[in-house]
Amino acid sequence: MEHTNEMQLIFDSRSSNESFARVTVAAFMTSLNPTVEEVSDVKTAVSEAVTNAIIHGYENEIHNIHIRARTEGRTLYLEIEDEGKGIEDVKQAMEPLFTTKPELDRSGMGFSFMEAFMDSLEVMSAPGKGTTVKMEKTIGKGRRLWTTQSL
Amino acid sequence: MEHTNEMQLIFDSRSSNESFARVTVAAFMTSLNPTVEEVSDVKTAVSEAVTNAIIHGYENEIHNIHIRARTEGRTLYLEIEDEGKGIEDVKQAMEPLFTTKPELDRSGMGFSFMEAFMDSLEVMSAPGKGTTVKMEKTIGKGRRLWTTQSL
Amino acid sequence: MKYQVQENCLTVFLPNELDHHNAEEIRKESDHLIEHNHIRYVIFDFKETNFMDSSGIGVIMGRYKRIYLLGGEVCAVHTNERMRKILTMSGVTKIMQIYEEEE
Amino acid sequence: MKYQVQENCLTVFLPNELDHHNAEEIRKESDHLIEHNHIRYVIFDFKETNFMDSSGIGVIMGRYKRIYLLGGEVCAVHTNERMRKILTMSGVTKIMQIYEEEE
Ligand SMILES: Nc1ncnc2c1ncn2[C@@H]1O[C@H](COP(=O)(O)OP(=O)(O)O)[C@@H](O)[C@H]1O
Ligand SMILES: Nc1ncnc2c1ncn2[C@@H]1O[C@H](COP(=O)(O)OP(=O)(O)O)[C@@H](O)[C@H]1O
Repeated sequence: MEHTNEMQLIFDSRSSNESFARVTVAAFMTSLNPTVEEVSDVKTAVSEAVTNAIIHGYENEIHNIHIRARTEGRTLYLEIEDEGKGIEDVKQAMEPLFTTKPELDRSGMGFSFMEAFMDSLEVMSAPGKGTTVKMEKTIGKGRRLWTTQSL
Repeated sequence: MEHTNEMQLIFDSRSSNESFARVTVAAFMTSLNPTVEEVSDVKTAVSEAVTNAIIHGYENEIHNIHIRARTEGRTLYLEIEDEGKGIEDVKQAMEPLFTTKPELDRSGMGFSFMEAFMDSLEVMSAPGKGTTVKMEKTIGKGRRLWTTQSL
Repeated sequence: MKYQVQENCLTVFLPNELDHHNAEEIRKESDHLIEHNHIRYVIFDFKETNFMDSSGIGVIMGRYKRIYLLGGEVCAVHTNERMRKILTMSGVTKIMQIYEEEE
Repeated sequence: MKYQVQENCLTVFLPNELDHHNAEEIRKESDHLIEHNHIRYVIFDFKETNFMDSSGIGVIMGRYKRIYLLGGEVCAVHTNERMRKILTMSGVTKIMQIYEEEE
């Protein structure tokens, strides 16, 4: 049986909470002994998903954002959820450079960054129902030592 | 209308999560511009309440601990809750040096530390129902500059 | 000091963490400075910056579009390895020179 | 190195954060060392320690009780201002000397 650890964080969709969300997830994953690089990868992905909830999901109204995090073995499982506007066409939204808010200088690279920095990305969304982003990242990949330590 | 910010954290009652809880609350309160001393005060109080939930409330079984935090004006409001064993006699439990687990080297100073480091402490508990600790701390007390900045 | 104007050149000293929260302010303030000081060159100084997400890329792209129309250029200085990785990944290095120095 | 035994003296190098999680381990390991090495003096070295809650006080009190019965003493070194405040508040300074040095 693998050791698991879980947490859930609910917070106001204020842009000042973007860094709070990053720090919290980073603190939660320390038990996996990540490198600085791996922590930065996860912080970037969290930042992207939380920012999207704030500006696209809730369009700057203040509502709840949910983060569920779990570690199991060497893997971090993350879910970031809003109950906001939702996405009409998820496939299109995930295309690099696609953005519905170019006037706010959005680069359309949020989902691309999540994909690049995490091992897997899944987006569940329905218009009017909100959006849930599920991500996974296995820590210590390629570092041989870990394979034995984590058994 | 004063600016408020809220968060709620739910996590497993593992001793390794004590530092995670401290870091999360510390990160949440940064918007109040606290001194290092004030952050340490809050971290100590959080550590005491979370530790109590783990060893007294749940007696080392793994269940959920809830932290609710809110900032309003210059004040941090904290609630730390377990659904564990509860306390028979809250008044006695809060007496300095009183402990029901001397064999675990408990000092009986948990509640005294919470009282010393926070501005207010309220303990609600019933046997079999669990325990909720409510605390408040106003940041920047005695620092004159703050009075005007925070209006 | 977060901004510095020298002749037609604006240096933007980026914060420790460049996310959406900070990006909003940088966007507004630097556009104001660009407009009022006949700016043609924008230097993004990453000396203090350890974190950036795609909102940071948005800020750079937005300033580039504006400055490009005026016939100018943008560039980045004092980038660490992580920042260079993110700038490269995003493709922004195709339109912006990164000046490295020995440390 | 987290522990050092010299003759009948044990030095415990405390961690960065001394909470219940760490206290458990220190309690077990130092009691083991005390028993097997005829220890009479325990030095708690706070050089690396920036955080302590009442679990830390419990560890000190527990070691004190054990060592006192054996006719020994406990003391603290390299405490910063915060640690001295907490040690004083808890009353543990009545039974334990704190050695300060100029920095
Ligand atoms: N949480 C969300 N709620 C609603 N729409 C979203 C959400 N996240 C992303 N989107 C939509 O997907 C598009 C692409 O997102 P992304 O790749 O992060 O780029 P950007 O944030 O720069 O627009 C957004 O412009 C938006 O239309
Ligand atoms: N969350 C809790 N659930 C059940 N009992 C508790 C809880 N918190 C405190 N207590 C009781 O109150 C006593 C005093 O608590 P405290 O002052 O923190 O000292 P200590 O943790 O060192 O025992 C504990 O020994 C325990 O019996």
